[in-house]
Amino acid sequence: MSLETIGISSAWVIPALGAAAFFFIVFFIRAFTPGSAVAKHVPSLSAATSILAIGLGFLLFWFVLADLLNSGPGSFSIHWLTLGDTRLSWGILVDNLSVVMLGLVTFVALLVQIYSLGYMKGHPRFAWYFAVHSLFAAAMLALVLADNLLFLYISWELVGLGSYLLIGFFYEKRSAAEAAKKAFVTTRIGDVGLLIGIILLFKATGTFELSAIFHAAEAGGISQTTLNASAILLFIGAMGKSAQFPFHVWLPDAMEGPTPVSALIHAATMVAAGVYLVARMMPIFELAPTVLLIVAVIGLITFVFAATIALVMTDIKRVLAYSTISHLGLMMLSLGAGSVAAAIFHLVAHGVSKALLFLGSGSVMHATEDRTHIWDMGGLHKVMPITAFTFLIGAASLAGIPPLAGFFSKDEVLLGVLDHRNPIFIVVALAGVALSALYMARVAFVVFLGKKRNPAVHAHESPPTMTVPLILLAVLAVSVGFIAFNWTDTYHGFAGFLEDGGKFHLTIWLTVLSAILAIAGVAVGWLVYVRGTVSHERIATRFATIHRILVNKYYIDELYQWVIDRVVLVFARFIALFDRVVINDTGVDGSGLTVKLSAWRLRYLQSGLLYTYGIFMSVGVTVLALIWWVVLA
Amino acid sequence: MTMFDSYILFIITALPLVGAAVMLFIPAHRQDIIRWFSAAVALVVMAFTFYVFAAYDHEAGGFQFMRAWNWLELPGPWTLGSQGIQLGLGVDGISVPMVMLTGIVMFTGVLISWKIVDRAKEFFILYFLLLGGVFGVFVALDLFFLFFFYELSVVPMYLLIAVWGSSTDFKTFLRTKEYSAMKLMLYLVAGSVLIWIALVAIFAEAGLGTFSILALQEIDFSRNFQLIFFPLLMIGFGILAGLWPFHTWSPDGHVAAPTAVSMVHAGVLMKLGAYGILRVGVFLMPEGADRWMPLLIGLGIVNVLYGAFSAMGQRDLKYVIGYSSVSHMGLVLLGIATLHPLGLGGAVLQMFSHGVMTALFFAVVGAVYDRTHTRDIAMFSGLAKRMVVVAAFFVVAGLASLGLPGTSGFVAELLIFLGLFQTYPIVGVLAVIGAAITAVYILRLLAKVFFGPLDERWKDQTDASPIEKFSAGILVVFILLVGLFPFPFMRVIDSGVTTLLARITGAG
Amino acid sequence: MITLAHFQVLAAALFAVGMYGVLSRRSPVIILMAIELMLNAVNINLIGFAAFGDFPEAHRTFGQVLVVFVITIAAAELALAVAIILRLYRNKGSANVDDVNIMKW
Amino acid sequence: MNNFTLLLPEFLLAGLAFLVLTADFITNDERKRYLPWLAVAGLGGILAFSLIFLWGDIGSLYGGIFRIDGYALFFKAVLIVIGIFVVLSSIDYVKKNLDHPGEYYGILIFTVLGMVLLASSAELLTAYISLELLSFGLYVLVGFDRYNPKSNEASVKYMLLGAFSSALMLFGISQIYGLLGTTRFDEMARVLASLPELSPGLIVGLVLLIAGLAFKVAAVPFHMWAPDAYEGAPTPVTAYLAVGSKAAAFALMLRLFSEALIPSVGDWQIILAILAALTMTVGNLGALVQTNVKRLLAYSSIGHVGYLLLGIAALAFVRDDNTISLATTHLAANGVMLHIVAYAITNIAAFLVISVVFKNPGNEDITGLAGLGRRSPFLAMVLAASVLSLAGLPIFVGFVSKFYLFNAAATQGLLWLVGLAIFTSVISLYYYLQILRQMYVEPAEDDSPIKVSKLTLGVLGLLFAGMVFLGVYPAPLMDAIQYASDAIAVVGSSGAELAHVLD
Amino acid sequence: MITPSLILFYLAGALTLGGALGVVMGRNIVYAAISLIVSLLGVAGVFLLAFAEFLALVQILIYGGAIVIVIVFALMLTRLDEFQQLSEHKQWPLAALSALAFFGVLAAAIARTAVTTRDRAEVSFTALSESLFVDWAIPFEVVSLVLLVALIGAVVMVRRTGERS
Repeated sequence: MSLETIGISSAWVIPALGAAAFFFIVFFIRAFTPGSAVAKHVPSLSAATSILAIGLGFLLFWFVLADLLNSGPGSFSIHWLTLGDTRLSWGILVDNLSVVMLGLVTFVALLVQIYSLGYMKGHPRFAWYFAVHSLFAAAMLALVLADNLLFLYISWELVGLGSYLLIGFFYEKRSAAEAAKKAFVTTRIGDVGLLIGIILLFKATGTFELSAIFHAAEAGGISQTTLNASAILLFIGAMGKSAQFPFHVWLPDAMEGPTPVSALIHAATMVAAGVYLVARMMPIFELAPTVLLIVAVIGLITFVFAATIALVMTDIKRVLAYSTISHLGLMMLSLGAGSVAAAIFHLVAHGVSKALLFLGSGSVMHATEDRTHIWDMGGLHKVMPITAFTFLIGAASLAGIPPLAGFFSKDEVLLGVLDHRNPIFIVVALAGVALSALYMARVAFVVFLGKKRNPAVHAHESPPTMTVPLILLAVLAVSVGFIAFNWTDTYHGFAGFLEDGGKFHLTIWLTVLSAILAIAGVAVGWLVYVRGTVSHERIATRFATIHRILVNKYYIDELYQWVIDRVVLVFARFIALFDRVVINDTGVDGSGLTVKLSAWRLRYLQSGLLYTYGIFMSVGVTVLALIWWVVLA
Repeated sequence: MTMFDSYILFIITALPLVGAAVMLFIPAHRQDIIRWFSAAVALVVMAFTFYVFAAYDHEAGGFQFMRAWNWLELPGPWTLGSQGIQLGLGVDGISVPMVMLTGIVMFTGVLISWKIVDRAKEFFILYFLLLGGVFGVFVALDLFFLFFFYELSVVPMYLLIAVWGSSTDFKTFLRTKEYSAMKLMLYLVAGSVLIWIALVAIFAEAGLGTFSILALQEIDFSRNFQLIFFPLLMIGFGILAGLWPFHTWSPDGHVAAPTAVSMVHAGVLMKLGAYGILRVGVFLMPEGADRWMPLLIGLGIVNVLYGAFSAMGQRDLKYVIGYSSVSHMGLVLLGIATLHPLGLGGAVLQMFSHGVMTALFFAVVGAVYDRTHTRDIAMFSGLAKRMVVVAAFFVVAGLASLGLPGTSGFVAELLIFLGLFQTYPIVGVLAVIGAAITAVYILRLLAKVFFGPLDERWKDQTDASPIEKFSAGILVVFILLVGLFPFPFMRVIDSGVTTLLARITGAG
Repeated sequence: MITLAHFQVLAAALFAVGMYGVLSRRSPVIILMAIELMLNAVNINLIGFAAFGDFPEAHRTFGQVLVVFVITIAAAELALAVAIILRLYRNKGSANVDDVNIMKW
Repeated sequence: MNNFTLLLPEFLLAGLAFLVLTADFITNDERKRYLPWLAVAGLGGILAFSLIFLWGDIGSLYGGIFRIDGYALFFKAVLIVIGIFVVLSSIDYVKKNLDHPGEYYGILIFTVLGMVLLASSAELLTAYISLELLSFGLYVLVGFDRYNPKSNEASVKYMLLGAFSSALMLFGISQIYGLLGTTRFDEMARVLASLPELSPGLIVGLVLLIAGLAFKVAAVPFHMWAPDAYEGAPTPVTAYLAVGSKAAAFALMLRLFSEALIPSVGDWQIILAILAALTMTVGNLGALVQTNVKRLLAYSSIGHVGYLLLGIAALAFVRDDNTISLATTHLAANGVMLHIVAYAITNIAAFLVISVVFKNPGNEDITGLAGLGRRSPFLAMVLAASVLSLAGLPIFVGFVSKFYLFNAAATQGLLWLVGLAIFTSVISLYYYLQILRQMYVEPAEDDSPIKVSKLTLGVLGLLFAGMVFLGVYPAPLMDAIQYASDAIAVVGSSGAELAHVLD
Repeated sequence: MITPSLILFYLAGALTLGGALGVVMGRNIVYAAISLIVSLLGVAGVFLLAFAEFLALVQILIYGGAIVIVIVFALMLTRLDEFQQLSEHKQWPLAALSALAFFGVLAAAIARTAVTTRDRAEVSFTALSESLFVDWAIPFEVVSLVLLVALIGAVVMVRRTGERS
């Protein structure tokens, strides 16, 4: 195969490599159980396999991109199963949208894996970690490449599986096991909706093929009810995966996994899936405007809601987690406003920045013996300058400080909202912008600036396997925003790349306003957390109620826990008890007992006395004769 | 068709029975011989079932590998009395996967039972009898023999459970193995009461003087007859398939049974019920089936949800699996009840999938129980630390059970859902939700039992033995194989389902 | 004039009386006697039919033949029964059907 | 002219009985252990002789009161084989528990003769006398354990009630004689066919006749002697009682109902169906609460009588317009015969195991079986096979016979009764499984292995093999049964044609 | 129409039934035995009225002779006083009721059944014996075996050999 022929048609290789790496590690490399000569090489071999696979994938991405630019989108599929007249297939579709995701995923995954080399060093399940990592990445890649909903759903679920295994990687920790379960179950509830939505579309069109479905939808082949229903159901699926309110609860807990995993999940894989799904299915959503409005509303709620919580979290990873939720809300808001390009743009910008932040926080944890409480830290910029600097860049990007990536992408989103949605949306969104700048400033300043707070912490800079990815991501976080502009004649900006005729434009007042708000947010952060002009403790005591609500995350976890403990489990126990007491002991054993009791009664007729027997005989004869005579006469 | 082909079904059915007979003459203290002999027989049988699967011509479809021996003439004025009762064997696209499933579970079950020391000889004899019966049902093309083998598969159950089983004893809840064995036995035979009545009624109504399914399928039974007798078959076979509210034998029985028997029973025997509904009910009385399916839909969805919630409410590890079988068999029943190619195909695949998966479940739970001697979920924590492989197997089984893509469970459930949405969309929604509930209790179990900090009590536990790994590995391979490449399975199933549905459209 | 009905009613009455005896008495010997009465009722019935029945000769004769057999059987039955009752009496020291009830239920 | 050579087997049987009695008289105690073998050899010889000599012979004596045909031959063979097995299974038991072996075996052979005569009778008086020969022998045999109060009590009850029932039956016969003018089966059928309807007197007569037969086979409500007699009798006699007398009585009933009473089937079918329903229900419910194994099997055998009565009730199909179809009578007759054989094999095996396991006669509590699976795997296996066969589960002969029988009944339109029958056999499974449970699950108090004589081993092995072989391949037996049922006039001739005549 | 034979019949019938009632109701076993003889003689009388002289003779000989003697012997072999106070058991009303019901059914059946009859005719002694020994030879042979079995059985039952304490 010459290099020229490598292109879209071989895009399937990218996820396949990851899957192959998974199986290879699990079934071949790990088979060298302790004792064999190669046993001690198992970790390094596994890591090498995994990184090689994803690295090759990243390499292939460039070929695919080149091919796409040359010859436009393409797809192809293989037959999976036939039943009756129904043919189901597996297939991939490479278009501009998927290629963006492809690049993002392979890139972030590659960096995270390299980073993990240092971060996970010496863990007994090192090999397993890389295996699952490969699987996770492969699933996500398959998801973005899927050309039909069935395949998409399959990958979607496998992403869920990967997240389950990765979040629960430290399964000896009860909290990790619980978090993994929570993530899987919560997203699975969304998946119910997704699956039903997909099946509804299948029922209406008889196919899972995206293009065919879109075609049918545009041709009016699907009733409006079905469209609305399936759109909302698809969105429920997306809400689960993308941690939209009220399905967001799993994401903060997912911090229980290794930090690089969080980076991967938050930046490019799992949570991006929901956004990607809605983006991918936009032709359907556009035909269901009501649903699109719902998407916007949910996105907005999530955006602000999560930002408020992020303000008070004291765990560095939790702050980042709520920030992720918040930004995912922003992306949904953008999608709800119909601007796919802005959403994906923000996805990329946020992905890069958030990966950077997580890897940075991982670096901090690595340096501080896995501490995550921000008030334990402080003044770290002195001992770990690279980490601190890159982290600040990432934070600034997400805070929306120009000219970093986050600024451009957020601006794009706001513009979309302004154009397509009620002014209320933009007002609330702008408040959210200020909030996100504030909490980003808070976490960055508290951790890295100021003075050392906990004498027990002896931090040090991390090894190069960790810092190099940080630097790379920082560079991107600075630069990636500029892909928004149309630099050449053929490249009409990111919007143009994603949507035919899509154009990047500016509305100056909004841009300026959002920049001001962002900077104001950072400034307030500076005043409160660095200069100490205003005591954050006093604010907390002044607004104690609000603070308590925020710290307790609006009690939503408690509500869910209550529902599960007091409603679902109680109901389940009731059913179990019902089964035993009513169905089994009463219904089944009862009828058995009835038979047995009647047998007990009956046995006393057999009195053992001769004349009883005789009387029965004579009465029997008489009765038989009467029956015969009377009944038959 | 070669000579060998025409005898292969007979050989598959007869080998376990002959094996049981041969074992009668092996001295009981030579347990090593008994084990290796059993394993060898099971391996050969499994190989033959693979051959049947591979050699089945899915393009031609219909019944293949057929052979019939006249067994008993029935005197009377009928046209086919000289055929009377025939030992007629043959498989179609529906039974082929079932035969293979039985072969797989049989072999793995023998391996899992390697450790049985107490009266091993009797155990394997009864075990083989059981499997001979199961094979017989799947390959019989004569109602008498179908029933014969059906009952045969019930016969050894009582002893297998009551002698080698284990009782459940919590402070508030006691189920002795004797009770469970008795209930299981009586229930299954009670189911066969209805079946039996329906069978003789079919014989009498047809007036052909034969029990041959091939001959009977030519008869158009009157509508009234079908309406009256189809429910008998549906409930009768349904009992074996765990149909709500006649399901309570199943969790109790599975829990009390020894590991291999649970595997066979939940894995294969429950399928006999669903298979019977298809082969006898739907096949011979398509019109009745068409009319009565709403009831089955109703009961089936109750099965799914009720079984799932019951599973969630259990304290005993094995009971969770037992109730999950009830839930999953509900999906099979739903698939059947759709009478739609997708749903039916899904149901058949789900039968296979659930068979393999639940066998794996019971193998794993058995491995845990063998080591810890308790099944109280509250007693466990963090077992994965000591039993990585066992935990991994449990994860695979659990994922298959909650219908994760890449496992067989997904393909099957998906097809059932697709079929359901074509026919009963609301039920489809409920069924999908039921599948999601599965995720809840399976993951809860996983998190509680295998994950978390290791309980001090179990710090000396050992992981799966090589033989356990091997047998469970076989099951895992099939779970993944079907999940990833359902194509070769589905084309066989498709050929069977198509023929079956042609009868319904023809009748209705 | 004597008719068949006379014989029949007499037979029925005797049979019923015998039946009452079997069912009501506690002494096995009296029960045996009552059974003899029942058999005699049968004989009266048979003789009645043989005498009045509108049968061919051979069949009428058969009625009487039957009676011979019944008498014979009755005798044999009585002999055996008395022996068994004696055995009962010797084993238990009494012979009373009320007491013959170790096996029941 | 009467061909008396056809009666040779009967003469030989009587001769054998005399021979055994005489041998007992003249030999010393030491030699008496050869008596049963003399009986077995004699019975075997007679069996062989009958099969060779009478094969294919069809004849009747005295204008049809006594038949020598395939049906009779079949039952002759079955009954003599039953006799042989009962003698064989008595040997150890008699030696240990009973005195007067000569009389025991002599009377036993007389009862075999009685049974054989029953199968050949085609006339009520002959049948009655044969029945009495059988019954008298059984009265004695039941009480043969003379100093065992249970045996004695059983004998008293059986005897007195037997005499009562025979009085009832005789009254019935007298009514039939008086109102039909004949007691010969073929003539009865002719007269019945010519009657527009049954007169009340005749109905009473038939009911009494049926009651007498029902008493012999222990059908409800004439069954109450049976549990007591079964429990009290020496165990081999119990087996004989359960198997032999029932087989013979059904041999008679089958011939009686199909040859003599078939024209009025529309009348008695429902009566028999009621009897059958009562019998199977009461029998199986009764067994449910028993703790004495023999008593349990007694009730179970009552249940089986219900199934056999079901087969008799299903001899003809009464159409809605009251015409009678005999098209599938064959099936029902075959079913009854098959079930008789199946039931016989199974029960003899079960009772033989019980007679070996329980050392003290009179105390056969079910817990005595505990741990039998370890104490003697072979005995346990045979008993397990027996009860499973009785419950009607494959691969044992009980499954085939039940299926065949119930199928026949369903074909004759008695589906409701078949449903009940199948349902009661589920109930029966419960108590059969209790036996299995005792043997395999419960631990034994006394764990010592049970010594089983070679003779018992051989007999049980033979019976077990028979149970399984006939359960898997009943075709040879069915051929014989077919041959037998062909000999019954109504059944054997082309059914459809006869139905036309009878319409 | 009342004829002498009818009067005789009523006489014989009364004797029969009266004796029978004496048997089933008497309190004394010896009286019961005597009542039985009376009843059996009455039956013999009825036989005579049906022109069955031979059977009447047989009746008197066998019943009046053999059977009653056996019973008396039986009474003598056991202690008589054991039997003297014998009465009905507590369920006698049930017994009476069922016997009465049966009689009712029988009587109703007799009343509702039309039988074609003809004049009384006697059966010749020759015909009887010929029939007995020629046509009914087989039952005749068999009944002798029945007697034999009864005899042997009776002997076995009453023999005292091997008596256990």
